[in-house]
Amino acid sequence: MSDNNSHKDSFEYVNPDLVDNILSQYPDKRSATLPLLHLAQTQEGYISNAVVDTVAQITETHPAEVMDCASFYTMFYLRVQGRYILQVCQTLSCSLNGADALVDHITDRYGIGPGETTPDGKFTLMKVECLGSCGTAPVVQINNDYHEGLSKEILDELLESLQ
Amino acid sequence: MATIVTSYEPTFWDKLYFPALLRGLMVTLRHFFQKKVTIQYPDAKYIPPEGYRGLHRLNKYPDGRIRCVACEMCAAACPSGCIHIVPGAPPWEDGKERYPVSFDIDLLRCIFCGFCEMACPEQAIELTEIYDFSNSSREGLWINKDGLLEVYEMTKDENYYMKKSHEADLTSG
Amino acid sequence: MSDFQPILTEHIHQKECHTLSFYISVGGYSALEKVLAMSADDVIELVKASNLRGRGGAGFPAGVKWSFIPQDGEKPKYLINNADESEPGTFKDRLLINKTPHQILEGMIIASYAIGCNTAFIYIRGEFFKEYQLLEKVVAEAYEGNFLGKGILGSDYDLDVVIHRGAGAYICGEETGLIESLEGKRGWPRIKPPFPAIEGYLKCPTVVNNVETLSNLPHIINRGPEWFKSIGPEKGPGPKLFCVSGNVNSPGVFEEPMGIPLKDLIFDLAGGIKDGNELKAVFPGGSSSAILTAEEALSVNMDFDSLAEIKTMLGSAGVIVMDEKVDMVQACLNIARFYAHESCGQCTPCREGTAWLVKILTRITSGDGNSNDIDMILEITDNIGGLIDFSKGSFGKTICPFGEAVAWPVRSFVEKFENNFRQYISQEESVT
Amino acid sequence: MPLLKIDNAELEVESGITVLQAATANRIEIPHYCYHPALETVGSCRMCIVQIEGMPKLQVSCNTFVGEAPPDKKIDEKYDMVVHTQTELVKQGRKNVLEFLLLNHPLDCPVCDQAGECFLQDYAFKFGNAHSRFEEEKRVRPSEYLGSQIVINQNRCIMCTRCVRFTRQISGTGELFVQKRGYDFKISALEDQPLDNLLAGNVTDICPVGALLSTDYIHKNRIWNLHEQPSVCQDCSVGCNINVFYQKDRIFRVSPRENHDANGYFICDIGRYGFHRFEEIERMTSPMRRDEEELTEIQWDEAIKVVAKNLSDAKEKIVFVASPFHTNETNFMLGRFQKGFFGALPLIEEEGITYPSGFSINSDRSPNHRGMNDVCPSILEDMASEIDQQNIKVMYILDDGVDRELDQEWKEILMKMDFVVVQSYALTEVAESAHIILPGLAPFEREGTVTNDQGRVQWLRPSLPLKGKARPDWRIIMEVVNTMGKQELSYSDVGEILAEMGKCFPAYEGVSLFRLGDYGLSINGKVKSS
Amino acid sequence: MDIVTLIIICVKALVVFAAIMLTVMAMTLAERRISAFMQNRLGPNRVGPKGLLQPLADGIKFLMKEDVIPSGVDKPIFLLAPVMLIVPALMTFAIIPFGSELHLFGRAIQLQVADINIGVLYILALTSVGVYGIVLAGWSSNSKYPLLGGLRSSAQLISYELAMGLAIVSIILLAGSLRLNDIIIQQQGHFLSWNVFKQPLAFLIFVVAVYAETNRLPFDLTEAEQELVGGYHTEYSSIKFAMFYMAEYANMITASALTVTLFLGGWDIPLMNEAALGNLGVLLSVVSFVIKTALFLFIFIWVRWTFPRFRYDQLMRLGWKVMLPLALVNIFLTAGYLTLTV
Repeated sequence: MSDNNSHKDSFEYVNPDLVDNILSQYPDKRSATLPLLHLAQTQEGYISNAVVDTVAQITETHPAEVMDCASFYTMFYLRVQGRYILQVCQTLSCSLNGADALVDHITDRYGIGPGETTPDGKFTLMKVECLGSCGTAPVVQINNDYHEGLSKEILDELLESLQ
Repeated sequence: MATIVTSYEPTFWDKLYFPALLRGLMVTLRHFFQKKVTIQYPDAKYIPPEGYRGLHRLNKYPDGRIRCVACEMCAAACPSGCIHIVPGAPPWEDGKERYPVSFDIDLLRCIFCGFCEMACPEQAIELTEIYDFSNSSREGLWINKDGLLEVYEMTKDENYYMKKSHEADLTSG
Repeated sequence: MSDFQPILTEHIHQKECHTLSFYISVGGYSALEKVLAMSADDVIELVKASNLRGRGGAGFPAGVKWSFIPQDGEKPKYLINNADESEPGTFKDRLLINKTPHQILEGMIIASYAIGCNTAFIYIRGEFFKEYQLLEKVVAEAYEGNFLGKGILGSDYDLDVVIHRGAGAYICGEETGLIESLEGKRGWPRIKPPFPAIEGYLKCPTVVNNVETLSNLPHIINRGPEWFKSIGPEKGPGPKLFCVSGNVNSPGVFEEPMGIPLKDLIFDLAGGIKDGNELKAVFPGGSSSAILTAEEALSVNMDFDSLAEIKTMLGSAGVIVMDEKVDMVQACLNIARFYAHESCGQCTPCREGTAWLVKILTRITSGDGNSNDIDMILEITDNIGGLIDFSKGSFGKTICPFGEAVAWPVRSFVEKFENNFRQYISQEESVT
Repeated sequence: MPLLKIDNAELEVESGITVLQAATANRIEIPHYCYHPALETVGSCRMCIVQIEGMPKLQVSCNTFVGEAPPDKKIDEKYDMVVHTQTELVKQGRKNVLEFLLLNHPLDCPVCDQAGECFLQDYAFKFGNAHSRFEEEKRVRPSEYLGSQIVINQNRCIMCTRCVRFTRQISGTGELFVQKRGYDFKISALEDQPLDNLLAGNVTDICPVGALLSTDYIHKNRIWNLHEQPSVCQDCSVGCNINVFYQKDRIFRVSPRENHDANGYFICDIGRYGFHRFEEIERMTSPMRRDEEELTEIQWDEAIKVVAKNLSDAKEKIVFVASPFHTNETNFMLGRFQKGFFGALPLIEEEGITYPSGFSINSDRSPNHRGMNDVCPSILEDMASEIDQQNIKVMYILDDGVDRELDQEWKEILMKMDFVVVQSYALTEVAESAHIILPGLAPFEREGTVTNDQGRVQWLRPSLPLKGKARPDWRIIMEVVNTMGKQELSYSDVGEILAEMGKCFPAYEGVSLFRLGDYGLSINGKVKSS
Repeated sequence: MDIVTLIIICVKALVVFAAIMLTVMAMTLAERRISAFMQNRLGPNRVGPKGLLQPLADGIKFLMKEDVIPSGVDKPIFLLAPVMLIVPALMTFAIIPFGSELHLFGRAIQLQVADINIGVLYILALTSVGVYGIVLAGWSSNSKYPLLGGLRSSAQLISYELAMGLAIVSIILLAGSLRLNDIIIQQQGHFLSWNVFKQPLAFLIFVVAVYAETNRLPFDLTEAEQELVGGYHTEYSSIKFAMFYMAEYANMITASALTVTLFLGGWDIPLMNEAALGNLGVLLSVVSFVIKTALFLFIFIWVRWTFPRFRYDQLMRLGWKVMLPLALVNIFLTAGYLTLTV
């Protein structure tokens, strides 16, 4: 059925006020689905079935519809990811400026291909499409932070600093 | 376009008829001394040509499982309605969805047109070269799945009649 | 270098240019005050008169779009600021958000006032987390400064602004997809009619405008439509942010008037081609536009109509420059893969066609191409995007313009750089 | 009303309907997949494209609305819209869409249960290319169970999302969703919330291809082997219109038949799989007499004679028990006894459900309660006391549902009886207490009319042959009545009884099988007989 | 007549009868085998060595088959008809000399059942009787096909009997005797003294007429399977049918023997004096007779499997318009020649 491999049975937001705040902003509850999923992912690291159920309950929709929504977006992870998610932009501008070399570099360095996580659960490598920072290509997004105008050396330094 | 036909005017010799009669007699006489085509059937078997449509068989894959997926295309294509299939789920798990639980052919109804063979998407049913399958009862000519698979075993290696061809002189009188 | 004085990006090099205090210090929110004194209809008329065309890609006149909103309905109306900037080669909105967020906000308030809406959304793409946080701060500042909330600047006009994060879907940049996404569903574009101006967010009248479009509004209000029209060509006037990226020496966003020659953009502003290489090809308006050969690129002006004349489009003005060393087939595959990845999967041609294109292009690049492939790619792009006759506009075969967005670049790659494709194929054919 | 021209047909249609609706209503074929009249339009399959004069590109006909054009914009000075469905452009467009749909669609029609009624197959034959230009590997994914009765073959799915929309809009249960996007999409259900509602079976019907399959029918037979009999569902008083698919003496499946006055487009799973109950029962195929405690087979003549004699002997002291499970004709025939009292077994009631779309399952699980009340002489309210007062000792029962369980009150009533005749097709609890059992017909063998809770008379058509010595219920009653000797009834088929019924009950006047046709007639508004 | 003479006659009759019947059997096999060979087939070869016992099997089969007598038939005549057919065929053979004079135990035995001096007339008489069998079979069957067959038969017989008789007349003119032995003696000498060379036209007419007389192809209009099912014997089965069969072959044998006698010098071996060789000569003469007859029998079969059947009108035209005039002309010419030379 779903690609979800979570085993957690229940999920609760640690900060219910934030949930209420989000709900209060929208004219209807369902519109809050995306922010709620974002919030849950910040908390859990990924979207588990339990998250889906909880969000469905809050937004008064069917869990399937929440899953329908969550699975559509690339930023919602339906399975556990590494602590640092290395998202290398591979679209044209970045590709022209050496993004592919960065991917190869990371693969060589950690032995993980795109979509894979290091055994220690620290890094997940992802090839993503345009990150909207083509002027400073190549770009790697690590979790929420953009790192622009990278070369192998700068990337190495950056990765070291994450140790 | 009209075709102009000129009538043939017989000559004197033609009118006598005797030359023509003699020619006729010579024809039959010539044949009298020619090599004979008769095959001594039960002793020697006629080897049918490629594409001969005889008794049916159900093919198997090299690993031994039946090719048929019980799609009933053959039954649908059959002009005499002699194929009877009961489909079901296969007893094994390998991606093939259907399987013939039973597969019967009423050979008395079959007209050996080969449509089933053409309709089959899996090359499962095939007409073999076997032509001598007589039986003294109606039931005996109702061949089931096991029978059809047996025919496959009999015919899979080489022409069914080839073996016997060595033994008998086909034209001996 | 151009002697044009930037308007939208006038102050971006100043420190702390994103703060409210700075913005007010350079005359910010003065337009809002003027607008609040006007009637909504007058604002719409004014914007209509300025000929401001949407900066998001389609170039639809903003004022006209607003005028579609039914004024008599009971339903609430919504404005959505489309900050889901994900067109490859485009990065202007991110700059605007980072540097002049209040300018955007002011534009939003003006637009909201014009269409009479009380809740406006900023739909920002999910990856822009920093920008999202900044906007939160900015909106909070604006609430404090009574530019938002109840009774804005003492008027009886209320407006709430909600910042909504997307979650990584290119298609949510399409207005109906965006609305769906905002509603908490998957970002599948809706079939039109009904148009969003009639039934948009929650089936209420909705206007979706691009960040840059909205950023222009305060200046139009302040300086008048005539001033605006005087910049660049009459049919699509105004200052425009051009993003230049790819193989250039100094990529970046440049604000220039509409109609600037592409040549100037690449060779003057962006510092020419990297390593002194020759120019090979240029995307003039993001990856969804048809690609230009060097020859075409050197002679064209960057405005809606000039580009339409040579069968491409201004789009979001994301200029991607490719030099002679770029393998055009690989570049084409890169673009095709992007679209295959981002296709929402709703319409048959787009869902199946994009993946097919990628498969064929992958096959060509891996050396298994055959001579039919080129014709086949052209035909498939036709079948997805339906490019039957350029002169009569687009002939999309899908619900949203995504189909065309795939078809244009891929098709133009194959048409204009057929030799590169042929080389791939013939190399391999001679080997086999 | 706007004047529409589709190809060569001039149609006057209501303003605001779509081109596709106008065409379908006038039997002009426009192929389509994602559009379903009961569901919201999404316009995603792109199959229903047509060419409309004045519009630059091909339009999807499911979302193009017909409206009145201003006088100066009329085409040919009279048409509000001119639609072409057969131009080269349209044909090529369909061809292209079909090519895309077939790229990853497996060529497994031979093993696909949809083959024969598959729109993809039909349209591919009609409009598609003969050969594929797709050289790459097809997308192959395993089949999955979406619910206990529904399996999805992901490879065959063409992503029309009809099923997803069905669960959201019709059943309102929303179990199904689309997972992922673009090329990787698939239809899924959450593991802990499978598609198991009572309308689930409908998704297999609305699926235009063989992606969604009912485990009940999968691999059982091929559709072209089956005969299709339009009939009426007998599992609740809604009277859903169904098609029964049978081969020889076996029913293979039941599918809904469109009737907007009864069930709309769908049926519930109770009715869909209900026929299995009759496969399991042990059928009564011969008249039976109770000797001591044993039931023994007897001949029809004898059985009828015995029944007639006992009924005659009982004078007026007989209770005739009508049944809401039987047809109007059988109940009406019961009324032909014209003496004694009339009663009915207690109503079988279960939970009734109404779905958000308006589709409902009635709590009254008998098909003909309304009809029974209509055509029988007044049915006693309090039968038990009446029986006591009148000291009635003879009972003639039309037995009903297989699931009928007798309550204590009824058991007592039956205990008191000297002579009980039960007309039944199985040895039910009621039949257990009978002195004589007369084998009637089982539900899918019966013919006649039934009247649903909305007062709609519908034609119940048989799909299975008679079994053994069983006889139509109305004929049994007729023979008993005739043997009793007071009357001479001679009906040769239900149509004649129906005509007679019309004479007796004004509400049924003019009702004939011919007039009922496939969709039935409403008797509302007519005077209800007392 | 002494008792020995009587015994000798009886023995001769028996030998001839047995020989004919055996030949009939052989003929049935020969017919099938030869026809098969002419059609590149093998023919029956299963019963006995090379299929030699096939006739026996056929015979047994015929005997074992149910003897069906249809209800509408005229029973006595129906039963009589096959006999009527076979008896004349056998009787005709009685006067055919099948060898020269045998000297045994001091007696001179004529190899001929009956040496009568009006042999030719006897032949003509008996061959006419044969047709009664066919006509009666056809008529008594009370069925349309046999009747048509029978009628055709009589018409055919009248037409060809005439030509045949006239052909024989020319031989009689040459021989000056009706006795068959005289005719043979008249032909003794060298090859060219055979009547076939002296009277080629008469030979041809005779042979053609004989084919018609024996109802063999190309003149088998009386049975004509394709038109009349089986002709006169449609309604016959079992042994009675076999008798028709046997009669046909017996007729063929007789006709062949007659042809040999009349035109090929009978038992005579050219350029050889059989009498000088004693009984060896007699044996040789018998062999010569058998070989000649066999040749004709072969030709009978050969012709059958070569030529198609005549149409009825063609048959009549040939008989009346060709053969009869030719036969008459032949008699005139022969008579004229004899008148001038003698």
